[in-house]
Amino acid sequence: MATNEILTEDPGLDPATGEFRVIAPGFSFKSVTAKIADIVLTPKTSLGWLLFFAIGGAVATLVLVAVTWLFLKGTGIWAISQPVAWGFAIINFVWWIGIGHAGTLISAILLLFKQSWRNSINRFAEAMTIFAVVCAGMFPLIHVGRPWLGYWLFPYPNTMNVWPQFRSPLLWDVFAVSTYATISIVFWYVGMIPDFGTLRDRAHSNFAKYIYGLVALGWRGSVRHWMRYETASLLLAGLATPLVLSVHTVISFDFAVAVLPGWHTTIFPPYFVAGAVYSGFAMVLTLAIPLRKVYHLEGLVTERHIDNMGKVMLATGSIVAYGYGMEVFMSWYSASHWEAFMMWNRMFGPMGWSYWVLIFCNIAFPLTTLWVRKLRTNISFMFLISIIVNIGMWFERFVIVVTSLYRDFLPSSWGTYRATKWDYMTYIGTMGLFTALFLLFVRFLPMIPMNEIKMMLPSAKLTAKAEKAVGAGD
Amino acid sequence: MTSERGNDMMNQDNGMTLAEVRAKLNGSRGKRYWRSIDELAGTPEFEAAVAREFPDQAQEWVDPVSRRGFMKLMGASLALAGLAGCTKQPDEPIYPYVKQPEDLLLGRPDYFATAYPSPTGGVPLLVKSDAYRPIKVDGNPDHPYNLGSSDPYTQGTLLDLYDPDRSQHSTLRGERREWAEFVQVFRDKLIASRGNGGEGLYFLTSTITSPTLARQWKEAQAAYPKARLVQYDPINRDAVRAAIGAKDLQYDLSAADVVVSLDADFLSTAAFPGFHKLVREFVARRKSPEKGLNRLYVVESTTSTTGLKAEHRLGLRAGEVPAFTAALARELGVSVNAPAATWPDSEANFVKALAKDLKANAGKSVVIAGEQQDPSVLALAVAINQALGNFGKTVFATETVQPLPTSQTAELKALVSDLWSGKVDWLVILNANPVYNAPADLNFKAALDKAKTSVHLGTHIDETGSETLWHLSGTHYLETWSDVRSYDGTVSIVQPLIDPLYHGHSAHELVQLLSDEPSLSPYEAVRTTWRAQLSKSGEFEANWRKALHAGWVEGTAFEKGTAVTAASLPVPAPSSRDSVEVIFRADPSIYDGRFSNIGWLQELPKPVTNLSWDNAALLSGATLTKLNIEEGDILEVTVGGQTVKTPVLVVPGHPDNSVTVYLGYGREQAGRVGSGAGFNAYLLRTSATPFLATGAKLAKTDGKWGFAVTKSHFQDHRSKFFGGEGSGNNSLEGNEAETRGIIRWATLEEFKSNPGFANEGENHPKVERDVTLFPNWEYNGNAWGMSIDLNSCVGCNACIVSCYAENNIAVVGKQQVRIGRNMQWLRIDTYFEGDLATPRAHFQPMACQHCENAPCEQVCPVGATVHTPEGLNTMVYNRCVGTRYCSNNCPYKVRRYNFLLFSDFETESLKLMRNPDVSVRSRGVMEKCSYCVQRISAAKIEADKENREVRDGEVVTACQQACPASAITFGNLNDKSSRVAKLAKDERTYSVLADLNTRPRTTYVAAVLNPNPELAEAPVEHAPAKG
Amino acid sequence: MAQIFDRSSNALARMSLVLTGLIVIALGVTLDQLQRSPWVTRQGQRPDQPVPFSHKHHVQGLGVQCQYCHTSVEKSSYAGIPPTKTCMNCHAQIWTNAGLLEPVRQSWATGQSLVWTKVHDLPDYVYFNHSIHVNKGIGCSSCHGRVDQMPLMYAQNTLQMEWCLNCHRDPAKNLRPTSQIYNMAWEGPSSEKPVWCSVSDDKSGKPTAQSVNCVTRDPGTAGTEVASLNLPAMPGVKPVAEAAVLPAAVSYTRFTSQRELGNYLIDHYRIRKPNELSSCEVCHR
Amino acid sequence: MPEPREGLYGVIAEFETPGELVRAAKAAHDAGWRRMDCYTPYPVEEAAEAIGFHTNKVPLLTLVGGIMGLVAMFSLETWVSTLAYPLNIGGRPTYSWPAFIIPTYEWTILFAGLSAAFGMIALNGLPSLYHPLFNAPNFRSGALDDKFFLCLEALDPKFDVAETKAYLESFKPNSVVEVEY
Repeated sequence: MATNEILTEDPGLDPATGEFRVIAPGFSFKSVTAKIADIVLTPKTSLGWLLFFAIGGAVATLVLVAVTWLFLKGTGIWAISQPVAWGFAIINFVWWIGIGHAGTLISAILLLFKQSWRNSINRFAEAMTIFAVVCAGMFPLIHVGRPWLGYWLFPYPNTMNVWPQFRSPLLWDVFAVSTYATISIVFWYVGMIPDFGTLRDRAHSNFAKYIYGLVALGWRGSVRHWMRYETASLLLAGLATPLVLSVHTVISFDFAVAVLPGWHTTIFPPYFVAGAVYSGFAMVLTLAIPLRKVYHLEGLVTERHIDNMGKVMLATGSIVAYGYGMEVFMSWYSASHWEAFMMWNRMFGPMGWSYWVLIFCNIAFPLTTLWVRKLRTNISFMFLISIIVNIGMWFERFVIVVTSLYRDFLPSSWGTYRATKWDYMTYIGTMGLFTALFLLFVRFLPMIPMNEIKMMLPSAKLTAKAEKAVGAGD
Repeated sequence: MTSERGNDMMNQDNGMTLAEVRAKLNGSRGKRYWRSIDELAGTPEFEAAVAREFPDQAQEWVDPVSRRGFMKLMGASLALAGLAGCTKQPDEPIYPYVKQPEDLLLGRPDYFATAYPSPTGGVPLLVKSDAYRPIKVDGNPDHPYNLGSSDPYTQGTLLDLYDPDRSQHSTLRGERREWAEFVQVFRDKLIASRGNGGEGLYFLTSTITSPTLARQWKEAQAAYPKARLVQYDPINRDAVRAAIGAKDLQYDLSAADVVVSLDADFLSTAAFPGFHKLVREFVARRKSPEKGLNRLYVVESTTSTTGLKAEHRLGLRAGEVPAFTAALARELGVSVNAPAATWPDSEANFVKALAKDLKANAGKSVVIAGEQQDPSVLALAVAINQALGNFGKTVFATETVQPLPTSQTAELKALVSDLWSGKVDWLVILNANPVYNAPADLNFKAALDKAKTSVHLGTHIDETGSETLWHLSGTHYLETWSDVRSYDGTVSIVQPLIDPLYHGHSAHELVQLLSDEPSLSPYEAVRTTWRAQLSKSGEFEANWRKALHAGWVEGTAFEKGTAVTAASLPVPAPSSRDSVEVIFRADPSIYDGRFSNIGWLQELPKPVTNLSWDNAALLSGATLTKLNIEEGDILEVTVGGQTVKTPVLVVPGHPDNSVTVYLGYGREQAGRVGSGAGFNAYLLRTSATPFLATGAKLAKTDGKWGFAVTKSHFQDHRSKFFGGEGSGNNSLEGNEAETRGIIRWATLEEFKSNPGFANEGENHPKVERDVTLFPNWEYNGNAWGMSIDLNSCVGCNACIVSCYAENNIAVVGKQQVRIGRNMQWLRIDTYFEGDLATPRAHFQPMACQHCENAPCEQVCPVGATVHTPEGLNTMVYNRCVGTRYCSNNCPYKVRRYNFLLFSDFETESLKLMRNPDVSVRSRGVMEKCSYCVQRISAAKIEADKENREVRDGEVVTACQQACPASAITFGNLNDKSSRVAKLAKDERTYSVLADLNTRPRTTYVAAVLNPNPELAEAPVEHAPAKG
Repeated sequence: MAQIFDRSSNALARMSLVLTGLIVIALGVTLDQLQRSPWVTRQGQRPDQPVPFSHKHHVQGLGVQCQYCHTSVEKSSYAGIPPTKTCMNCHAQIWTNAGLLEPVRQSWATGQSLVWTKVHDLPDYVYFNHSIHVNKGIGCSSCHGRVDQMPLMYAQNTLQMEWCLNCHRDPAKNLRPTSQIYNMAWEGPSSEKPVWCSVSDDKSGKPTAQSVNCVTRDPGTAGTEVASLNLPAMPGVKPVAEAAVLPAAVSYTRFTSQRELGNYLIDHYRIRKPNELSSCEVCHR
Repeated sequence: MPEPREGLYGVIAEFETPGELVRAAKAAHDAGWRRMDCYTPYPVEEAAEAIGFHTNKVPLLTLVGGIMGLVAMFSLETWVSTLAYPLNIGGRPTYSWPAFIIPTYEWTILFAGLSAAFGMIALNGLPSLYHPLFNAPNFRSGALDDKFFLCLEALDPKFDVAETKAYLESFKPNSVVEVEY
């Protein structure tokens, strides 16, 4: 039994350590519940929310329009062509999936490492994961030429006696992404069950009571339930950790398994995972910074969180930088003409600009500034850097997908790539979709897990007397 | 560029009736299956500021989704899904014959011999017919002239037959009329003219190739002695007539060790008389370097594949070629009627070395002169050949292939002057389009108005057909009886493969109206012509059937003589090097414009430039720099007061201060495909200077033009640090092709010292079967493979067009080609080597390599592309969901994807043309070369029924069949006696990208060139030394 | 604070969870069955035809041979639908006034085709060849069923890919002697009805399919019953019927099961291996 | 799960702090109570210890699920590629086990994760939308907010309404309430 740990003081709570507090002082069980639940349960919807939701929704309709036109005409409305047969769709797919990774990382890996500061941000990070996976998952489906036959990628008994081809990384994607989406949703939902119970019990309108009651499944806080719940959460975290590592590994296989110079490289799995986390944390920051401001959650999402996320970005960004460096190194060290030409072309070919955008956004700017603690805790600066890294990571995928394809083995079939309005509409539209979904989440679901915050409050500590009573029983 | 007027006029005159008839035939006008009409029709305005690197997208918004509609498309696609969901196939009706023809076996094709009457001589054909629809045109393998080979034009004529824009009925002032009504009017006129001997009766026809038509005309001339016949083709042989009169020259390249071309592009297009035989004999001397090679010198103006194939190519301005020829003649001791010009060292050395080589090979050499050069070049070439003793050995003089040889430009001029002077009562234009292609100075369109009655007979209501009073719907050669001589003189009977699709009538019928038996059918007319010849030995009917079956009439080849007198013609002095000359040439794809509406040919990347859907002012890089313009800029070209606007394209090796323009573009009424493509170069062309104009002015004007060039043109600007030459003057592609071992070649000397050069050295990796992580897959039965001889390939594109026809490949239109979406399964990669000003090029046909370790297959998530037990990389269209991963992972980039709905599922006439053995691919599906799997399967089924193995040569791929150079060999690699297996073992055989271990089934035989050691090569190391 | 949900809601909630699961499973099973159902495949359906032509009457009743109408079945991919003339060969003399035959007479008079509805309709991307099947020992009834017992034509089988593969992966179960191709009642050998086969030694230049001789009566006792396939005349090939008259020299093997016979015929007809027969390009091009 | 029935479900005591709850629960458990439960707004491990709840079966279910996913996918892949329709894919062996690892891995996680989540829900007897405790007037207002409850159930043999109430009162809770079914 870990009774001693409970009695020892949580270092995160000790102002003597000099760390930022994970939670600002002064919160009680009651005030935590009120703070978080009331955002959801207030009958009044703020005008700002409505405005942003309307904007998000309007932008999301771009996807609708673009996809409708896509289904009518075919993938030829995009810029893809003969050498560059993959374009924005795959770039966006990888980008969104990468963003999703931070959520799972925060909720699962940091849970396993007992990083309790994660509690404040894990719920909406998970939500971000799910919505990012929704946006990402759309792309593989719509990017195929005959999307209405997409179900052929699933192994199901059919009259053709034909099965999917399990050597294809795209099929691995199907399994990895669908598993990732399923497990993320389950994890997210399981995490919310007790909070749904709280909302059910605090809701005023019958409708809210009924709906939250249904999804709470009748949760009543029995400690027996809690213990199974904790076990399941830990197990899910334990499963989600290898899963999240595998998902971007598998996505990197889409490229690494191919023969194409610039794709065919073994460094991709670690560098993709690190890149995913890098962009994911950037996106968490992009979301968290305005949210804490708007909903006055500075007490729950403190500078400590921002600082820690900055550190994670510094670490993952360095791995990414190492990846880039290793690519350059290998293109020389391998003495392979393919590699050398690919790297020359990537840097100095007609589309070389994209490489330098990526170097600036992912390496040059963030990795020089994030070392400075002052900047890491500067909210506006961190917001800026989160946007820059998001752009940089998009360009990373652009560089990988496009600049490897447009000049490959046979010089006779070199081509070029220029995105069409449909490409842009689809991409920007998914951002609207993401925003709209996220706003719905913020409005109707508890964005910070109440029970996990309560666990960290000082009042959750047992009194010595009670402890003695339990200890006597052992 | 063109104006909108013609089109508007067509709409006013013919709009209603056209629409009606199309509605009747097609049920609808048909959707715009090749490209948007708005781009095509009247408004050839230049696109604004489009950088070549970033071709913009087609405007899909503008393009309506068409009547097909979303649901219909989805439904069809779901049905394609193979009943995998809850979809049902619609009921399909069967229409059996009422009386089935006795000899028809439905489901199996028949083959009929006929011939394509090309203006330079007939191309004997064996046409594949499915249920009496001709579906594939190929050379007649038994015919001594072409031995089964063909060319892009001939291949393209199939689509011409089924062109939905063909004229569908006869008209009078645009109103629909029947043929009989015309016959009535014409007969009345004839009766009236009988008294005055047919005065005022004029016929204008394209070059007559049919002996029967010539005979019919002679009979008509006898009845109407004052009637006039004028033949005119813009690409004519007036120069030959001027130089040697009514004779033709034939060359026997199989006996020639040294071949010299004086601006004679005899390897690249069928526009050169005798093309098929010349190519065959030329490459036959290049297939076995161990037995020695011939050597080709080319002195040419505009860059052609002939020049790029040559060991030694000298680029001269077209106006300098006569003087150069004179210099050569003088060097060889031929008396020349011209002052000696002074030449720079390089040219002077070239003349010396060439003359020395020719002298050394007297009697074993050939000097071929281009027919679009000054007549003096032809005359001097004859004199040189005579001096070298080549006549009777490698050069022969024969009767001309034209039954009625004339000087066409002069005749046309006379006709126009008669028109203006009001002498022309009736002008009957047969299969010619002078309004479009007559020399600009004659202003034929205005002159035509002077004719009291004008008649046009043709397959299309073209620029001329819409100007004449009468338009008569003509027949395609596959619809009517006729005859034609091949260039060697052998007569082929042109037999129809199908009833006229639109009740057309042929020139034979019209000319026959002038005779005593006006209703004699073309069939009887042709029989009459050859009755005597075919009755020489044996019974006529039997011989006739034999001639039809075999495809030619025995014993009609010309006698090969030596008697020819070259006219003594003055050699024009070259114009000043600073004055700009304009060279006119037939377009390599659409010839003089007659093939404009054939999408296959329009979309064909032209040899050398790789340009499709357009023509351009072709310039040298130095001229471009001098003019301070860029590729794609618009240039105003002014010659003799006429000005056209044309975009600019650089051609490696083009002479400086010289502009080449291809004729045949800028048509206003070609049809949905050809109208509006390119600019009309005829507007610059005068009757005095049909092939070369001097003193042109070039001026840059506003705008940019986006070319559909299928291969990138980037120059190598890399510094030495990044692996480049550092000169900024070499083609990046060329360098990379060399470094990557894509193109491998050696000189004869190098080959002799190291026959295995193709598979040795750092840049020449070879397939190593033992290097593998997993066990090699065994192929025990048939193992299909292909071998392509790079020494033979002349880059003529015949294979590509053949592939179009055989495999139902879609035409996508200029916009789609520009963004890299052309659907050709086979392409000919051109890699330039050396300096941009004096390049050599290598042509490499590239289609699916059928890799044994296919990277594409491994990444397909649904197994839509898999390997068959015989080693084919097979593509199952109906299983494809369209992830395009296979294309990304294909190192050869030979996969083609239906980005949009490229195939035409609606136009009725095109449905008749399709090969029933190949699926028509819908949108969202990947496709690629299948090694003509339908032919393999058919051969296997026949072999299996007879319980035997498939014989070598039984499966012939479409590309192989068309190739005039026999560069492609296909067969079973496991059959050790097969030709392909032997070639696969050849030391020169290599695999492209062998270091990837994809193990392609298609291998290439490395080229070996035979340069003259006296003409120093650029010191480039092509092949590693032995060891 | 009161309960939000009724007492019954617990049972309801759990039941609906179970039900959801069951419905998903049921849906899957339904779809799986639906794609094989006659509604989709049209198996067993008799579409309206211009003339209610009875194969039963013509084949069983009158003994008209299959090839009389389907003339190209041995030579071409397409078996052939008879032209109106074939009908009129007889019906110009008999049943000349039958109302049912009015469309046939109309067609004959006007030259317009009779328009039948396809019963055995493969998708356009499937390339099926009748001749190779018929020449290699697949009988009509293996695919088309007992046509001689069908008053109106219907598809006996689904013609779905799985059905094709079923045989392409194991042709032995359907192979029969080529002499029995048109035998509608062929059921394969059994111990009651054995089959005797022999291979003629004279293989020079002759398709082995023709040198396999199979009989349904013991060749040791009585005269053999032989029907033959009309293969196109080939140089140096004697018609099978002639070869069959010389039974004495050859030794016959007796077969009492389809499996044994199938394997024997696979060897002697040189049927390709299952992996070759089920390779994609065999049917899709 | 017990079916809804008539009568008394039990008696609940509301505490202000987790410490009080744990003390009371421990005492009751020591006193021999077994049909009892604690209700807290967040997991209080000591409370579970106090009422003698030490282990649960969720990990076992997860393991079983994971093994099912692993076996199912790997055998599916092997069967499909080697038996159901063996095809030559780019010259690779039909049994390409390295490629099969990835879907297998994913399905292992998928099945394990679903087993963990649904196993937890099932073992907890959820959904149980109606529960007698919700009848207690103060339960829903506090149990998932800031209050801590101890429930002694009527099914326990030691249960007697008056005595139990008095027993709970001895722990000085905020309140003690009878709960009806």
